Amino acid sequence: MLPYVLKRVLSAVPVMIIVAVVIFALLRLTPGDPAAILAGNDATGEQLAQIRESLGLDEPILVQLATWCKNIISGDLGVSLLSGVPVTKMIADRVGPTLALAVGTISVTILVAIPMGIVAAGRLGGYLDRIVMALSVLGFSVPIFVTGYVLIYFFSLKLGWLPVQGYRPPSEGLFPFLQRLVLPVLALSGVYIALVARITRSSIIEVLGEDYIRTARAKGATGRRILLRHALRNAAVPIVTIIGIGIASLITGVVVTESVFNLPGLGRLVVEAVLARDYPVIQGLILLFSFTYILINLVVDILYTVFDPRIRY
Amino acid sequence: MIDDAGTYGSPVIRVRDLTVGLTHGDQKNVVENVSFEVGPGETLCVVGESGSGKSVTAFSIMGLLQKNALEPTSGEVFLGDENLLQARPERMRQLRSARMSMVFQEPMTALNPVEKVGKQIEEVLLLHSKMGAAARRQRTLEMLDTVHLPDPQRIYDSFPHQLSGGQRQRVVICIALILEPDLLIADEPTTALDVTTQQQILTLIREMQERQNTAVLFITHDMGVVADIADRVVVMRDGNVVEVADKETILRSPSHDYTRMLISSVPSLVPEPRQPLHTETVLSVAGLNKTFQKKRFLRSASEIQAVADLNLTLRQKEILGVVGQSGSGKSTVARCIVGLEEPTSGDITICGDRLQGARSAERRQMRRHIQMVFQDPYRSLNPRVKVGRSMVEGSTNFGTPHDAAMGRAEELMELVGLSTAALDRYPHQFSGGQRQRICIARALMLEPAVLVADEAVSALDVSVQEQVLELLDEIRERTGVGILFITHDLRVAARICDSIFVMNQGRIVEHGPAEHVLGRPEEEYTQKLFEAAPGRHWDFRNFCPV
Amino acid sequence: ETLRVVMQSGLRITDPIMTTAFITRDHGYMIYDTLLGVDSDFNVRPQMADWEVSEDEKTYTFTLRDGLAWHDGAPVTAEDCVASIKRWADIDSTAKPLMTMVDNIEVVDDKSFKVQLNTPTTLLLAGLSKMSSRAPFMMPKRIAETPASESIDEYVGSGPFVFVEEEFQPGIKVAYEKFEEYVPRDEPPSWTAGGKDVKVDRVEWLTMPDQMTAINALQSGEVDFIQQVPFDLLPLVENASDIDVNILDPLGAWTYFRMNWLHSPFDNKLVRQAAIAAVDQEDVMQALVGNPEYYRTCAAIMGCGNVNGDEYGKEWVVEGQIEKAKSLLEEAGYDDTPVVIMAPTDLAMVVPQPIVIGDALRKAGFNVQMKMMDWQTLAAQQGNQDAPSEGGWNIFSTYSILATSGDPFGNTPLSTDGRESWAGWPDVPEISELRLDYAKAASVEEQKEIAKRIQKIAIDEGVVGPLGQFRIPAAWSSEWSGFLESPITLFWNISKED
Amino acid sequence: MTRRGLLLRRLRLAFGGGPALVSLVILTLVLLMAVFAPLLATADPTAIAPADRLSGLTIEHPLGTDAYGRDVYSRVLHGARVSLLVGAGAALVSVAVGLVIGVFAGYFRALDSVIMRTMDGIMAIPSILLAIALISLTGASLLTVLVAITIPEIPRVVRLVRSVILNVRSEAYVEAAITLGSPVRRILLRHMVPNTVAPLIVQGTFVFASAILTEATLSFLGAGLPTEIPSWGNIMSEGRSYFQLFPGLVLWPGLALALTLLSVNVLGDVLRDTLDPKMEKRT
Ligand SMILES: Nc1ncnc2c1ncn2[C@@H]1O[C@H](COP(=O)(O)OP(=O)(O)OP(=O)(O)O)[C@@H](O)[C@H]1O
Ligand SMILES: Nc1ncnc2c1ncn2[C@@H]1O[C@H](COP(=O)(O)OP(=O)(O)OP(=O)(O)O)[C@@H](O)[C@H]1O
Ligand SMILES: [Mg+2]
Ligand SMILES: [Mg+2]
Repeated sequence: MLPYVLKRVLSAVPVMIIVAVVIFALLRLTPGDPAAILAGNDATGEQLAQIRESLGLDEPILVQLATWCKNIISGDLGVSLLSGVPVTKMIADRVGPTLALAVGTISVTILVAIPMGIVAAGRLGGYLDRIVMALSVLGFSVPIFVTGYVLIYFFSLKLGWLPVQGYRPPSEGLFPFLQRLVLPVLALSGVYIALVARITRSSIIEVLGEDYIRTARAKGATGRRILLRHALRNAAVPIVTIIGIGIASLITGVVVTESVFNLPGLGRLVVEAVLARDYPVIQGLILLFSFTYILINLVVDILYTVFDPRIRY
Repeated sequence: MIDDAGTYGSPVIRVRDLTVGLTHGDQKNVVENVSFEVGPGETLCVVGESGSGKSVTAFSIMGLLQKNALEPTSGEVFLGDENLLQARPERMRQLRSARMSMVFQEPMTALNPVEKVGKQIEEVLLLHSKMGAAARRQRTLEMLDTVHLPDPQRIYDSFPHQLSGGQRQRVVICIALILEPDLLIADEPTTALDVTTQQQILTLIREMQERQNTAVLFITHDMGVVADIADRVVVMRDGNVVEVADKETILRSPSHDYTRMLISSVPSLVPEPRQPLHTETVLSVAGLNKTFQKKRFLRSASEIQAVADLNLTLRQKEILGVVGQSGSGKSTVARCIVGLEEPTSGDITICGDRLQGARSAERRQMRRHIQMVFQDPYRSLNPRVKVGRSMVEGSTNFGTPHDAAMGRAEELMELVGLSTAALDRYPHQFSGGQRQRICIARALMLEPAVLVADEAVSALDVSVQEQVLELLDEIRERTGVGILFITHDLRVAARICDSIFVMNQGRIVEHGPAEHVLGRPEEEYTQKLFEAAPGRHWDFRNFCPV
Repeated sequence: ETLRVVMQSGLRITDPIMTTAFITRDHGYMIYDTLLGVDSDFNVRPQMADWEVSEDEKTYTFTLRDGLAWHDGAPVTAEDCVASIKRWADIDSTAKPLMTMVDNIEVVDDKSFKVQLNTPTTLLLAGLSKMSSRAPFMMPKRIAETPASESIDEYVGSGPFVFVEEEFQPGIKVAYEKFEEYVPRDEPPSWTAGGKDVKVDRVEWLTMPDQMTAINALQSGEVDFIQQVPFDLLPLVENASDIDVNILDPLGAWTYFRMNWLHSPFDNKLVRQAAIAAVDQEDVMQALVGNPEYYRTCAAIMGCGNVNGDEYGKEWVVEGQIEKAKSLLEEAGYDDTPVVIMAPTDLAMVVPQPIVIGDALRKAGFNVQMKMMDWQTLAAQQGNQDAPSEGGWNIFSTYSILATSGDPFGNTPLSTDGRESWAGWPDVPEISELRLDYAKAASVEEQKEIAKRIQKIAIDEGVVGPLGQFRIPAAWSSEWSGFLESPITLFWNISKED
Repeated sequence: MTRRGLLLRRLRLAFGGGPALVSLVILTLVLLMAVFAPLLATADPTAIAPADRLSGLTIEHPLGTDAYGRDVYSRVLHGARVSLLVGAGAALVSVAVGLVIGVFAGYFRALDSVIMRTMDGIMAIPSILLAIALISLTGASLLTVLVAITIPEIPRVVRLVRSVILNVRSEAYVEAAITLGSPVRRILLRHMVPNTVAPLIVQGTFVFASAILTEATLSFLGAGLPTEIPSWGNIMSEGRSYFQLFPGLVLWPGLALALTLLSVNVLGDVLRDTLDPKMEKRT
């Protein structure tokens, strides 16, 4: 196992290099000049050139790339072009809300979607199946921002149960932290609940056709036991896969959720940084994302071995 | 109808006029008016061609018919004095495993792959008894010991994929028998296993049966097995019972034509004497080695020597049999020869041209002289492509115009006994035997000098098997093709081969003319193989013991 | 007491001299102070310093008032101020013409310094009291010595609030604490002049990417003040009993569109006039604002309501005159050259203009191509002098606040030095000359006269197409009072009622 | 029963049951709506009339007007065109490109790890970043949005195709084709690629749905389609500030979107249940 993990982590390096270079190229190709943003409306060409020089943006792209890579190796992600705050600090400041949102969403998804999928598969073709599937499909049919507005309108404005927006770190008390997390998590989980419930259902249905399920029935096991003990664990691999992909593709949803609920997270930071052409911040973030993505894949692959003893690395 | 159940006490299971139909559609019933009974300690074998309703009957008894597809429409099934067709699902669950249990055909898939086998056996105890955890474990370990599994502790903690096929089947038997049920249904429990393992499993079932006085309903298509273990036999065809009688009657003097045909199709273990051939050599293999490497990170790769130092020559018109246990390397030899696998070392010469060292374009040209028929008739034709197009694919690859190729395809279809109209149909519109004939015809399209047939008849029932074997025999006479015939079935080998190579662990242990190898095996391995062949005391063709 | 505020955009750039971003300017007014201020009658008033002017109007002596201190405790000295002025003068657009008239700036003693001019000009006081966008904020000398092309990295001012650096999250949140040692002037507050008397302990600026969230948060009491309520959302707060909605910026902003003089078809005066004629200000204002309470149409480049606001050309600048536009186009021999309109997608205040312009131009017979992009791309593209067919542009639209548009220097579109000037690059030497005359004009009347001439030339030449004026209301919880009317959002004088 | 017959019967079964049939009807209606939008629309969906803004429901404007005074009904109709186009475009392109790359990765083992690592890399780039970058490069258009949505979907298709190809590599009929001397092209096209069709149809419906949603999300973030090109996504995101006052601006396109996606998803499920041979065995 350990050598495998090592190997995977090593093979992450080329991926991250690819991503870094692609992003670097993409960013430098896009028009938009952080110097112009910094200088504001009435700056002269000469002033812009000076600013570019002081930011190091006047160097050839390859030199910039090399400098950046060199700094990365020594653990330095640079500073924001606009605010001068170190990128590591910016990320550290804003990783909390995103992490909370992501973890919350995944937990809620798992807690809700898997039972939904199991129930639907167990009642294949029945009313419960139809209702559960219709619900989960609905979750897949409404944009997150609409869900978000509706939730705020009812739970915060009409009922006054929950705050509209904002984030409190857990260090300031668990209750305020959770209170502000409920709605964003609900809004964001909709899509994933839909996805995971459907995959759970279809994987379980698939497993239910396997020979060992017949063996279990021949043993006299109840339908419930067959679903929970035999089918679910065998269906775990595709479910875990889809959850993994879900986490990896969470980011667009996170951006919207963070905007609607004003969570100061990484999702917003990406958009802000891209719109402001704050190159070091974008690059730092993408590096973080690709690393996270690789990590998630690794965790997923390791989970495979937990759920399926046949898989060994 | 003969009712000798008396000798075994009152029947454990009585099936009366059982009819099973499809839930949807108005096709004819899958099983119709089937009746039989099995007494305690008795073994009733159910035989019949594939699709004749054997499994459906078994599933009806267990209440495991696929919902929404099949349902019993009339008749009754009594376990003791309880009508199972009327029992509530609740009750059926209680009865399963406790009073009746079933062993399935595929040991590879019958066990839950993600749970330790010990736990899977224990589950039965958990569901049907009030034993404590320790007692359950104890009982399970005992049971593992009873079925002669080595080191029960280790097996208990193993996952199915860590066990061999035979071991897995024993685990399944443990599950079926741990509660000492009155009835054991075994649906082709040994078909997937090689002969030696098969024999062990059969012995085991017999042993358990004697100990627990179980009634055994044994489904098989292997007449050899019937000859070895049956007390009475049910012959089924097309969902109907053709004949029920005790074993002796069935084997010696079957009253029904179908039974007679079925039994006489079973090839004899004793090869007919054949003239030695002195034709040209079409294929020679010298010093063939094939090792598979499992790459492992940061550790030395582990190697499997699948074929070691193998030499053989095949002459024109010759049928050369390769036999051996499962995993002995037969398929690997075949795949190396046809070029699906690259040998680690060794020379393969086809019609005098050395394959090794040739450039890839030349190789492709040489390869057309050597064609292959695969084991599984259902999977070796692309289901999405019409038979005709499959047939001409090879020829057109080598530049024959489409029309000319079609002409040849039509000839070959006639040769293998199919109408030319078949060319315009899809594979699923043919039976397994017909498909295998199509595959043979396809292989002949390129007019090969060598035909490699890897278990080409293993998936077919005896009657169909016989037809295909006859076809092969005829073809080699007519076209002079040399056939490398791979099988694990000694009867088939004896029926058709001129000479036999016996393989064990990648090596040839014995070879020579069929009469010699099968008649007077010299090597211990061959003898063991021979002894394990079921029903070897019976000469089916002549309806009498050997 | 903490005042929680939703600002229009997020503070990211913290150097108010380097950038012209409004949010950074507002930030500047929190932690820095200015030498001079402007009151609501547009009079220049002393703030940190008072001044004396010599007989020949060429020597100004500024003297710092007592009690001024930096947030780090050091006293404010004349040296600090001179350094700050120099840094500002290095980069600011008003300062540029001014500096041609300045011979030198020298420190007299700790408390005073002298500015020596070569010609008398009003620009010196106008510049030093400049409210926006680059107000000359005073910083300690060591910070002010940072080159103007580099961001400062230490935030020490002498203003009424102290920047809480540890809590600063760019784009998310800025916290300010009351600077206890700050001594406000005695006069009542009036715009950037008068006493900056802070009555809260702390002000927190939050940024909400979605305006709807801000309104919701104000309704549920999670924030106290919204700097700018989007017009769309006004009805949500207007009728709420516990929320006050009011216009704090009495001048507001004006929006306009700019044509690219370098390339066809807008290298032709008639075509420019046609475009200006085609667009109907009422349409633009309806789409942008909706409620007439908050907008007015106006043809004056220097702002209706401003001293210099002359409305020459009203009949065709304000009203959409498609027929006139068509005949102008015909006269010009417009050959269907595509007109590329850059349209932003993400900044609510400038999204509707290009859409209405595009619609009007199409009706007038222009061949219109909309090019949608995010605002930052647009801002960067502005400077692109390439032909529209090669990635350049023909039209874009933006807005400026009226407080700084009232004179030909602060008014960005009125720079007309061809390729040297601001995006659009109009080449009208007459206006450039008139601007210099304006700087040297002796009286307000004379200035007004010059402004009038500039207005006429600018409209006739099609330097800029005014689209109307609007004022953006702010909203706050009724518990709070003391919000000051001013073109810049100011946070002193505010307190919570009991 | 024959293979085809079975398939047909299963399809009939699936559509005999209500939801699938209803979905099919809805989807057909939406499709008709899209195709005949110019005929059905009562006004030019881009013609602005600021004086008429936010009119509420009137005879002239059955679903009211938006903030520019454009007719919401006509916009929603035309929005169907664009949204369906975005969905179908993303689905088709990602499937087509993913298929080619996936086949290469699956068949030519030497390329596998290079391709798959690159795909991993692409997967790590969020579509919002791509969208904004592309928009700054070329201006917002249907094409930029399509590309931004499609590229991140490609790696998922590649993975799927690759796994199918890896599976059929060892099918007997593929090996048979090899021994018959078939060239690689024929082996791929005739024997391997057809196996990817069923899973790709399912994946395609999934991409279709998620592309339409992503387009809405991009519009929300200001990186979507220009407002000149009405799509359900940008109608909703433009109308969202009137969510409490004129809910129709979000409601109508939202309803159309939800119904369409609901139908597509249901159909996707039905297709999967019907086409996936593994589903045959379910008990
Ligand atoms: N779930 C099902 N749905 C429809 N038809 C079925 C189903 N299961 C079995 N059948 C049909 O019932 C008939 C009998 O099948 P059964 O499995 O009992 O045959 P068998 O005698 O066990 O054959 P084999 O020796 O191949 O196992 C076949 O024609 C088969 O096609
Ligand atoms: N691709 C492969 N990779 C690794 N090991 C393999 C591979 N193919 C075959 N082997 C191993 O080589 C040995 C010989 O296998 P082969 O399939 O030739 O046996 P066989 O005699 O055909 O058996 P069977 O009768 O079960 O078909 C076995 O131990 C098998 O596990
Ligand atoms: Mg069977
Ligand atoms: Mg084999």
